[in-house]
Amino acid sequence: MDVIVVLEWAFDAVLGLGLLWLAWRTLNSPDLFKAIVLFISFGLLMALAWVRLNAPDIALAEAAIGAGLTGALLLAALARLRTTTDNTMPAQLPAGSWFQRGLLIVLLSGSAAGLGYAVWILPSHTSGLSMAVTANLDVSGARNPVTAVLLNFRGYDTMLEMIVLLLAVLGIWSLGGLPPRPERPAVAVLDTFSRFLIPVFILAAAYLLWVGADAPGGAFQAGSVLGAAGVLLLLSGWRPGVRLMQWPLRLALTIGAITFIILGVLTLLYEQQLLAYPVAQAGRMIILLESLATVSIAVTLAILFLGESPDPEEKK
Amino acid sequence: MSHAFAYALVGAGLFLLGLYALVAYAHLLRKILALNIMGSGVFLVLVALAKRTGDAEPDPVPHAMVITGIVVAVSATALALALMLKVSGKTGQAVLPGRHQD
Amino acid sequence: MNGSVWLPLMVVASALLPGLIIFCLPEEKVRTRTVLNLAGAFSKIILTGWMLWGVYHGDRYEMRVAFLPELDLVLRADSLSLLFIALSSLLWLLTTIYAIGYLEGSPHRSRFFGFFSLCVTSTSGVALSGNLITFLVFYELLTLVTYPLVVHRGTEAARRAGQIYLVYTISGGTLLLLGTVWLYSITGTLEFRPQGILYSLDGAHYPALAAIFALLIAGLGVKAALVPLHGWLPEAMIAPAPVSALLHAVAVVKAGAYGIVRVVYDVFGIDFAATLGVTGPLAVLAAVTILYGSLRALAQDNLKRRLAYSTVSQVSYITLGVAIAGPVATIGGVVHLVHQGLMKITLFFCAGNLAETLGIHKVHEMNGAGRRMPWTMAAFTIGAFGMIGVPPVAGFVSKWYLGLGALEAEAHWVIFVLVGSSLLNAAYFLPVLHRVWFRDPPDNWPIERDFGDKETAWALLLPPVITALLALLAGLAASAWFSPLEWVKLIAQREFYHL
Amino acid sequence: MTLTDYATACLLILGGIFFLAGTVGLLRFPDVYTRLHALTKADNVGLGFIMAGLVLQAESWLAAGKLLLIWLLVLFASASVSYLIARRALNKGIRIWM
Amino acid sequence: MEAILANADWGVIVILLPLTGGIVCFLWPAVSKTAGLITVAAVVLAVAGLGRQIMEHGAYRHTVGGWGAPLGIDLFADGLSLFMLIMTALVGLGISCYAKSYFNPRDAVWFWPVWLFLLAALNALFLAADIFNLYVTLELTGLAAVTLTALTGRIDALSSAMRYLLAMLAGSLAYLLGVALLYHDSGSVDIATLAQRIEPNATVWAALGLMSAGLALKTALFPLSFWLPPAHASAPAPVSALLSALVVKASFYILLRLWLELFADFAEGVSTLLGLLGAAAILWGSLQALRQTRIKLLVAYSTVAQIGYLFLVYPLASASSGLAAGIAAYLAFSHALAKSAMFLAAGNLMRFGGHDRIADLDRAVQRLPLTVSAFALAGVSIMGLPPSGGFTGKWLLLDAAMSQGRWDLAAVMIIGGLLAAGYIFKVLGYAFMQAKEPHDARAVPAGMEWAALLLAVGSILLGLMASEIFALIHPDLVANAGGAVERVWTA
Repeated sequence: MDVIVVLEWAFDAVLGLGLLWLAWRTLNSPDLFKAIVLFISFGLLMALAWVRLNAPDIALAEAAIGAGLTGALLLAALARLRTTTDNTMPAQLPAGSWFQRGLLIVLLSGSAAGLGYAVWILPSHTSGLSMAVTANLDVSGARNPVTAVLLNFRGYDTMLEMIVLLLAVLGIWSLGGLPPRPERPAVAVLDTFSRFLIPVFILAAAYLLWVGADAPGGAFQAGSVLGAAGVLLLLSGWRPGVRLMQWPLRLALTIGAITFIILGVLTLLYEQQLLAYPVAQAGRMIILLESLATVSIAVTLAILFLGESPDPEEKK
Repeated sequence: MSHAFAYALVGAGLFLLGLYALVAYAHLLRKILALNIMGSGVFLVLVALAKRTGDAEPDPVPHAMVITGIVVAVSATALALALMLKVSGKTGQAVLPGRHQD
Repeated sequence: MNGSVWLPLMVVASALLPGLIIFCLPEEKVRTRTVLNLAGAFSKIILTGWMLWGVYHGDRYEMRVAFLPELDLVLRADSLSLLFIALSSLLWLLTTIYAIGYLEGSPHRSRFFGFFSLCVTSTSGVALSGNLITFLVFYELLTLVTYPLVVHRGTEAARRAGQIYLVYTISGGTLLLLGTVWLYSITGTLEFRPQGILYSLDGAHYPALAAIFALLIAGLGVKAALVPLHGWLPEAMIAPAPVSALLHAVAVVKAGAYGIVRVVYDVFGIDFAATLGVTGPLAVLAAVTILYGSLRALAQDNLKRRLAYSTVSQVSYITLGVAIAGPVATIGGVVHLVHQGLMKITLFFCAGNLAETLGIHKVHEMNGAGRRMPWTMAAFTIGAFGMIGVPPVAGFVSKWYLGLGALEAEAHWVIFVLVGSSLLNAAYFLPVLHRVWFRDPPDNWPIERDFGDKETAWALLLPPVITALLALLAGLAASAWFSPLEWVKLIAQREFYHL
Repeated sequence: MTLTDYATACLLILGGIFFLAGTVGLLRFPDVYTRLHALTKADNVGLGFIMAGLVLQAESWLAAGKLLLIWLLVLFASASVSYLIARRALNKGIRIWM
Repeated sequence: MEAILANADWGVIVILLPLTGGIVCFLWPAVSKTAGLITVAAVVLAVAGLGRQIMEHGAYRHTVGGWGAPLGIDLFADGLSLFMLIMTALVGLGISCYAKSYFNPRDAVWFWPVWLFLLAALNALFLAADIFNLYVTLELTGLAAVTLTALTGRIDALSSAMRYLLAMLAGSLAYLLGVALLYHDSGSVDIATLAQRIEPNATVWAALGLMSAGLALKTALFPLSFWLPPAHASAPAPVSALLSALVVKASFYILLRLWLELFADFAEGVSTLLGLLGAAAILWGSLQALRQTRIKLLVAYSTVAQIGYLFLVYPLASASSGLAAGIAAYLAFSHALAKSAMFLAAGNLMRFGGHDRIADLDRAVQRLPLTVSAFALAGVSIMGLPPSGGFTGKWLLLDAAMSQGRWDLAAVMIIGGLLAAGYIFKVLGYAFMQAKEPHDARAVPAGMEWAALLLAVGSILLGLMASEIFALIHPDLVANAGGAVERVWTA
């Protein structure tokens, strides 16, 4: 047993220090491309940390969104950035004088000590709200506690979350969309690769969605896997048709939020409480919400990656 | 289960590291990276300390919060990257013109 | 009872409503605007007369509206406020007539008359304020609505003058605010009451109260043009003549002086103020202002500037009378509120006539003006004699009571101030009168506008003649029951003998 | 520990060695093509050994099947991606180390 | 009908309405202007309904999902929240009427949905009783605000939106870290529950510091105000109005709420610091405003200064926190009305002359009298001259400062008022003058002039309604955690 404990500690120590080291290298490496690659590795290590912390739901979300999609977004942005900026300026240009940076370091070191102490004195054993969650899990309509919190106990947060996603799209579109990414010649292998992988992605998303009620997984994870499928499609050169970019796209982007609102109004009318599902229907409602939210999340993520405005005239 | 605390401390460290880079580096892409790392640090604190339940399953509420937070982070990152590209498209540089910190 | 609540409000509204309607009128609706102006002015006179009658017979007019938590806006008509209201209603009517003539054909008259009416509104509010917060509200309002009048011409010089005006008045208002809040934090009330609101306070507060007195007087002293806070007044001369008339005789300067009277009588109480030892310094300040203003007036060649410095000097008679702290001196000071108004407005109307008709702005250009404009210059002469204190013009009555009051209060040095100032007044007015009547006119005037066989337009001539006659009448019939003097005696009785 | 456990341990250690070798190669090899070679060794063979080790411990056929699927997926993905990387490197004109 | 109106759950409706409206605008861009205006008007009515319920039955609480805090999320509104909701609805309506004529069709398509989402976020924020839910609403507010800032696509707007976004995200993350610490210290994110459990220890102090710093950054408290002037100056006029009037108030409200319910008892040192920074903000912001040569930057720096006034309530709150909250809310409302009117007026002047250089206003008084009146009336409130909301607020603040012998704060307020008069009249003085080279002017739609004027008149009238308003924010209606649960009322 002791060996295991020591190994666990060693693993945690390596992981923790690795995280800090990777973060530092990400922020400090002179080459931006390297920085992004390091950031993606950082994300994968974070996923590992989530697993160590018994948070498989987050590990899935982190791997798919935190490392995967954010990484793709960053790389795509870098590629576009290189077409617009002059490369003469060093990417590492520090802001502010050395004195200011020194002052900052002193300040932050002080904060670090304070923050560390603040964390350290917390009681070493507490259950938070887990008792309350467990007690109400049976009537929540989901057996995975995280899903129960996300879609039921704190479903209102998730409803607003759908609007956050929508706002990101609105923000990018209102800027007139992004310049198209530099064209690359089509690659046969990539094409085949996508053709094979996309059904797998869809299958995986469906599985994550379905299993989410009982085990790690759910709308956000499924949505991000589906979104990744979309990204892959876009990478291999596929573009949605103009007609698809209008109404169907807008509907897909909002369907999650719309479902939340409709369910909200219905529950308000029949249960007098916003998003209070009747116990008998709770499971079904959660599945409905999750499936439609998955569609919105997936489409939103793919659109964020595409970054182009739906209106052809908008491309300045 | 005090390795929960160790992870929480790492999280605090990541937050401050990101904050330092956010202020100290001018390049916008680096600032965006810094924000993401700050976010990861905060998430780590939230989730690590949720594991102080002894042998029982960790507290699921912070887990749900972090999933929410990750989605916010990716949305904000996408918007920030788009803005950065627009700024650099107009100025040819991915830094903020004229620091208004005076 | 029902009428008594609304009357003070109606007095304020009688100027406010025409003003607001005039803002909305298009520029070319001259007739409508004139009718509105005159209707407002006449209705105000009628309402004032009604209230005078009532107050004389012991009625109370008071209106209260909730304003701040535990602080009301109060409009109340007592004998002092009616004195000021009566003056302002009368002079508003005359100034309006004058302004209609003066601004004929010039641009932006809607704006001008709108703000003009608002200016009178604020003055009425100042006059009718029943507590310090209400006073403060209307006092600041007065600052705001006179600014557009000062910068009315829209030139760079006007903008500068406006800026100077604001620097002084807004700083003054701020000091007043500070004093008011401080007072409120000590007393918890700001009502104007005979004998003041402070006599029951603990002695520990006395230093603070003295400081508050200084703040309030400094705040009010800016508008009352007490030295060294008078700097804005000569600069504001850039404004059109009716505005100067209004600023000097009715609204701004008077609001300051009136405020000093209120603060000394109804906030501190004259007895308490004397106990506190703040009246002496105030009297000295007033005396200094009187002499300084006169000295500066001597050196001015610009006629309106000379009159402005004269105002600095004359308004402080009011403060002096109040600060001497005796019933007789009070009569002299408070009655000067009316007398100075009548005389100074006459002088400004005449200065405006000279500028408008002959293009005269400087004293040295006035040679022989009496022959060209005999009526105007006759009115000017009456006003100037009044300022010097020549009997039987109203100014003499004021100085007489001030002198008596000083003797009664055994403040003998005041006599020297009065004599000195009268000599100085003579020294800066008599040479002007000599030029006007005994020197030959130049071959041609700077500008000459033709009014047929009249010396100038009716609307320009009538107001100064009327005000000159009124100034004469106030002196001649000083003991008649309708005279300002009698009314002021009533006020003094109520303050000093607690009637 | 049973015989399967020993077998698992051996397979895992073997897989670990491949990963280690692959990582060393990734860090030490001179150019992108050779590094890719090292990486694919780790992914394909190393992961294969580890999967094999884990399959021995699987509680059901279903779980074993899933593990196998994961391996196949990774094989496929790493093959495609290595190809894409190498191709891009060639297009960019990165010379092969000789 | 009467019964339905009386029993409808208006608190939820004021959140759902603009959400729905925003989605409608997104799905059918062609009708976005109409849908937007109808939605905002409906929100005003719904807030009125909520107000009536709160006046009759006391504080409002809605347990979302029926779980109840701390497991679920509660919505909660007392007099203070209601007051902020009223502010948002009324000012929002005024700005919407303005925006109707302001935007070209290309921008309108984006403005309306984002503005409605912003409105939903603000309403949700003022109704939130849960610090994590507040984080989500804060993020929504921030993203919407940044999007609106960048709407013109001009370079200054883009770079200030970028800076704004970075500041917003950093602030949110600091706040979220504070939330994390509080949750792990006390096991709840519900404010009322936290209030019962919270005890001053290092963790709570760290949370307090992080949350205050994050929120101060979002509220642009000096010296964290670097992002505000460029953002507010470069955004389109109605957006500047929204940002200055409402968005900065949102994070301020959270700070105030946390302070009232959680931190006031033990964190006096921090409140002194906040007051000090507020005082510095007044002086620095006013001086900067005085230096500006462009109207919009001047007005933006004025916002920095006016935010300072809001923070002066913290050091004065020790005597009576209920009253201090009332004063802060009142100041926030009067600033919202006045500052929105000013930005809208500035927008009119820009539309009219094609620029916002103060020295070239060129007889705007005659040519654009309603707009200049709006600017002047709003200016009266900003300067704190009577009668206006600004005056009443400043009076109350001065009274509190003097009663507690805080001469330093009183002096700062007085100086701030004088400087404000300086920069307001700087604009007005030039508005009377003729420019050296008169330039042609473009027509300004009447609706835009009237919207600005009505908001400005509102800022004046507010000064005459102080007693009614303080009855609304009366301490009985302001919840303090212990008693909050007893006054729970649901439809």
